[in-house]
Amino acid sequence: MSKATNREQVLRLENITMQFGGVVAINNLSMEINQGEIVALIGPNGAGKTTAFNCVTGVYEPTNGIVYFHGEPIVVNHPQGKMIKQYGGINGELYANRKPVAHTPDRITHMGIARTFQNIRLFKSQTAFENVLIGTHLRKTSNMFTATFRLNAKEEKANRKKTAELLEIVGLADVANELATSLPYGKQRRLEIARALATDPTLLLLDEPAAGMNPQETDELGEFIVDIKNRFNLTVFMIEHHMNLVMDISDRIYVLDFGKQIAEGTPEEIQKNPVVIAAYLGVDEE
Amino acid sequence: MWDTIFPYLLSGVSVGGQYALIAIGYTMVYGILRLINFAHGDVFMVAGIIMVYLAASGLPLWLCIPLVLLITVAVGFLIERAAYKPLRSAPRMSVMISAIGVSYTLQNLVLYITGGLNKQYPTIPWISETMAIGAAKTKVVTVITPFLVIALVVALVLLINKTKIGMAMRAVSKDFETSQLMGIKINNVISATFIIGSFLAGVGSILFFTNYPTVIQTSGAMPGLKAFVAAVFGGIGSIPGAVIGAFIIGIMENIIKGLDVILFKLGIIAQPVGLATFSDAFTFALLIIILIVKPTGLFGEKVTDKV
Amino acid sequence: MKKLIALVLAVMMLVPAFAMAEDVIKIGVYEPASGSNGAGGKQETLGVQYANQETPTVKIGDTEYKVELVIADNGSENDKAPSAAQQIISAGASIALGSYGSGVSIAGSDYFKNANIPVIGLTCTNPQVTAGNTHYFRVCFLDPFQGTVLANYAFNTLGVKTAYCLGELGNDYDQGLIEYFKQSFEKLGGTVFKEDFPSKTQDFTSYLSNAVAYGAEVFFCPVSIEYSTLIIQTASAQGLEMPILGGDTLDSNKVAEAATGTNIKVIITTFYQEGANEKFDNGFKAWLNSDAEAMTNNGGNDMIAAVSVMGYDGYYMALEALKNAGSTDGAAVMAALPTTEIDGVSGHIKFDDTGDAIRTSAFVKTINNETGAWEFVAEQSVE
Amino acid sequence: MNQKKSKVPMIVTLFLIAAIYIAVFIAEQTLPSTSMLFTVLKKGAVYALVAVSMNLLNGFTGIFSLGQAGFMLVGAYVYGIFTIPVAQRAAVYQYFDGGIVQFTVPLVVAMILSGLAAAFFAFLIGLPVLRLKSDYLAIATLGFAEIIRAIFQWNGLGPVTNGSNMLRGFPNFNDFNITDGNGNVTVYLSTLIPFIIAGVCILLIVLLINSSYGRALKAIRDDEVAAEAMGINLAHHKRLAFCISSFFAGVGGAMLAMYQTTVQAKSFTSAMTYEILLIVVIGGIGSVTGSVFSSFLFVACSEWWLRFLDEKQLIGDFEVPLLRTGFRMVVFSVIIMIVVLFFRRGIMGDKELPDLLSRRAAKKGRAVK
Repeated sequence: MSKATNREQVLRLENITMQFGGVVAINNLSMEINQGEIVALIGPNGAGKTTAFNCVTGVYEPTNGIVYFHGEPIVVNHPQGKMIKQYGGINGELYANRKPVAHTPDRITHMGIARTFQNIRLFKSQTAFENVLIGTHLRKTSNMFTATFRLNAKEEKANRKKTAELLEIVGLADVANELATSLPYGKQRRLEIARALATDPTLLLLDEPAAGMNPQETDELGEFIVDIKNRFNLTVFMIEHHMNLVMDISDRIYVLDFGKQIAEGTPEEIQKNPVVIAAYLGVDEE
Repeated sequence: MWDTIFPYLLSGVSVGGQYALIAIGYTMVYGILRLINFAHGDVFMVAGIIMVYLAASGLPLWLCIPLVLLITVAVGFLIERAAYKPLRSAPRMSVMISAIGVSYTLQNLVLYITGGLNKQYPTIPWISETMAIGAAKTKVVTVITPFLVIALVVALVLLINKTKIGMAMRAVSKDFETSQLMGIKINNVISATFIIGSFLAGVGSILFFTNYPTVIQTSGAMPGLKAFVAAVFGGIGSIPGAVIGAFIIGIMENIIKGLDVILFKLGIIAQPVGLATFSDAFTFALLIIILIVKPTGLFGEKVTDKV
Repeated sequence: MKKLIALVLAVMMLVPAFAMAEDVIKIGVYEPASGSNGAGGKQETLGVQYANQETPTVKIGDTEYKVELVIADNGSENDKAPSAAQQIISAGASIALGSYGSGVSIAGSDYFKNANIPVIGLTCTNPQVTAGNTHYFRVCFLDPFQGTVLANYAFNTLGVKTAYCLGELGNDYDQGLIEYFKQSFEKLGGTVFKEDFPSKTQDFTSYLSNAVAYGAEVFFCPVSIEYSTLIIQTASAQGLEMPILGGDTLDSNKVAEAATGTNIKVIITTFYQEGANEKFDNGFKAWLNSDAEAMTNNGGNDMIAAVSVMGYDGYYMALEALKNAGSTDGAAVMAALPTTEIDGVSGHIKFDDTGDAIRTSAFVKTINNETGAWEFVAEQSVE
Repeated sequence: MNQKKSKVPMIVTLFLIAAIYIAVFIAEQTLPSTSMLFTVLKKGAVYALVAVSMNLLNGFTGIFSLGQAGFMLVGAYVYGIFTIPVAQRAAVYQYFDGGIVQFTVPLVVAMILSGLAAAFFAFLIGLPVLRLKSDYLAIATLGFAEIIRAIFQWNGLGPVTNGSNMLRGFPNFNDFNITDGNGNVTVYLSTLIPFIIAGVCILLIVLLINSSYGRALKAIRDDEVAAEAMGINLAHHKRLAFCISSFFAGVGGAMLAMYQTTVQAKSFTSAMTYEILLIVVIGGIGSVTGSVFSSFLFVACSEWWLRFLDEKQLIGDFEVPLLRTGFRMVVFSVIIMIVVLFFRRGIMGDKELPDLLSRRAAKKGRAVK
């Protein structure tokens, strides 16, 4: 536990285990992320990184464990029903007396956690502008009738302005009216980030934001992530394979292998960690 | 009481057997293509119409029956090649719409050929004869249907478990893309599925129309839908499930038709209250209940979507 | 390409509107040619067509008009009725005939009314067809009458006390006739059990089992030809012992065929019995035998259906009304109809105040299970 | 950063629509009222509304529902039950002693009730059904439509629904015509009014589609997972779309009742739903303009232009082969299959009339390919 302990804790995972049938995808993962940090989650393919994201964002309900967001438990679960017998993780009894808490992904987004996807999931029939505009929908105050009869013109105008600004910030203003899926790969990734920002998050989860980018684009992306973090006062939690990017911008790094956390620390510490080198970097070099 | 209920069970088992033969076609196609083949009920109807015209042309019946099965199989095969194969990479909704389109086309084609009038199904000797079971009288076909169905299902299960094409079918239904990569000729497997499904629908049509001997362009719609419900009820993709589902639906449906009588005999009601109105609707109520309570059906396997 | 389509469409819109020659008068034939009443509708149309080729012209005032039939298929479905009616109306018919089936007649009624075209119902027996309007007439008897005749026959002649009635859901003809049968039968002291089956039913086994279980002694099913043939065949397979009673819809060679070679006794009431008018019988048969298409539409043999007779009489009634009106205008024909009378094949036809033909008797017929022919049983009237 | 669209295409579109309404009005006053044109226009207007309501679900929200006929049935019955003049009820409900509803409500109120009743049914059905995935949802909604049909046919409800028998005698389109004292029509409105009703309803749907909610629905269609991650409540929005679509299907049902002048449960079969679905497909899934256009095209072809295919045609002495009852529907089916297989985007794809008129759309269209 290093430099950031004095800051407010934004996200904390406590003993998260995710088991699909007999397969334990994440095994007793605990981690914390503090206000203003950029934290990276790394690990070989199939280590359970995206599953961890899905547990936080409500796509999956973890088999066991708690997720706190700004101190509030947003996910609580313990093995139930058939899973009690099948359970392959540890600490299964820890939360047995706590009432399970589960939210749908949209509720989680409401609370202020926004995400992007590993395999870009833009709204394919919509323009870049519309994609971002949809992100503003959840903060609306209008209802269906006022929206239909255009009684929410003021709000709509504000949302459009916000969208335009976001596109400007991510550098996509010139392609605002292009179909999202017709954009080049790098721009699609940026657009996904802009869309996530439109939901007014306090925590941004980025799932391999640099995947498929060349070194130059990756460098630019790094600067961009730091820039938006500062501009919107965000905390960033990202999964990434580009080690240069991870080492450049992360405050801390968690390393996952076969669902288990094998290391945690600053980039320098991780780079020197023999366990990581053996399990991960070594494998990766082949 | 038993004497009252028995006739309904008897016709329920018979009609259930006929639904089962159609349901297998649905369940196999769904297992492999994840497609509700809306036209399958119409293939069943077309088999009936082909029989009508073949018999009318003066061919002897022993020749008509294999010919009907052959042509039905050809129809099923052609439908797949013409209407589903070009859409293999299209969204599922497009394929389903295409299936609805095929159903619409087959019905209109038959409407045109028959001039919109009912056609009398030829009388097939022996199975059309009347026989007595206890107090009830019925056609021979009613009695042989369940046995024939079971025999065909056993043969089919053997085919799927013991032959190469059966193994390929199982592989494709588990994982479409991977089996393609493993060198399985997907199109052949799909064609085989449609051929088997159509063959069974053809057999089903002979049994069904021998019992209820008129054919019209809409004859296939209701049995088709009910057979589909049976397939879902049993757990789509599972052949024994489809058969059991079909028998349950056949029996329940006939019991509902006789429910007024049963209630009347029990002294609960003095006049029919018209519950028979719900004989078709009941099937769908059953469908919705099973989808909500156990979406995978009685014997289905759970499939998880990857995010 | 788009422009071409637009042009073709535009031309098509204009063509059908203006195509009327001076000395042609059109009579609409509003009948089902497909659907569950298709067979009956076709036979009814045959009567009209035969009458039309027998008398293809009519003299109205001093002008000789050629009569042209506008045949529109209402598909036996109430939702297809409006467009069939509209087809006749837009063709400029002065009067229309039809339909087989009371439901479609009612469904199309308002369209003719709004277009000021009178209609002569041929075999639609439900009272609601003519009740409360001035444009609909009919040449056949009504269901209250037919229902009473059937109830009397069942109770008094057959001597049965319990009847099972089966009708199609949503079929006005079935429902109406059963209702009137039920009223009369219960008044006589009998018991009635009534059930309905959904449209497109093919499996009647359970309904037959129901009839037996209720202890019924007669099975009354005034349903369409298609359903009644299925019921008779299923009844035969199940060894049904009670007679099947039906209304005029069962008067068809198809029904007779279904009962041939079985032990099922089928008794019906109808408008006409073959042999009552030899001139018509011979002429009609000769025509059927000379016209292959007509023969097919009659079900493949030259047995005369009562509905064909009604079609024939309806056509002459229409001609007579046109002559009396002295005009081809629908409204004028409508005004002339209440006073029009003819001596038809089915008897003298004259309308009462509601526009219904005054009829006092119906023919009771049964199927000879060996020859497959309809046999005359009795001419029945009410009191 | 300019998001300003050119206003010109929009203005041209509005102008075109206004011109159509004026043309309908003039045609109605000048052409004989028996012309087939008006039948097509009336029925087309009804189908346009129903098709657009189905498109809202299938095209814009990506919910593959096949329950449209059921909701139309509810709408048609509610309209009939509340508007049949009390004096006529004894005749209509002849087997049920005139029924138990012995009052009428004004026409507009009845139409709104039709929509609300359909929406209410949709709400109930939606609770369990909307959780299902694509094809299961389709078959479940189809099943629900059949169940609704059976319920309305049940004689036990006869005093309200008239059992399986016909409802009739309620105000229909012809009652919109203005007549003088002698019953002669002075101003024909029997086509214009259905146009206006359908137009207003479709306008509401278009406004909804282009609002923030409409964008959310389209997002759900494009990617449910991403939409949910953007904070869109799937269950809520799907239910909303389902109920709204059903509301308008109910209103469409009421209009169909007016068009047909009679209502009977047995005609609201799954075949009707399929027909509407095919209209939507031909018009282009996701295009309101397409649905409207193809409704009129479909109705015109089936009721009018292609009718000749069902009758014998002589060219000189040559009898054109194949033409007899049913051929029209065969030709129709073949056309539909061609569209389904080879022109999957339908007439309009997902473009609207203003898009066609603007250059931006051309670019958008190319980008999709």
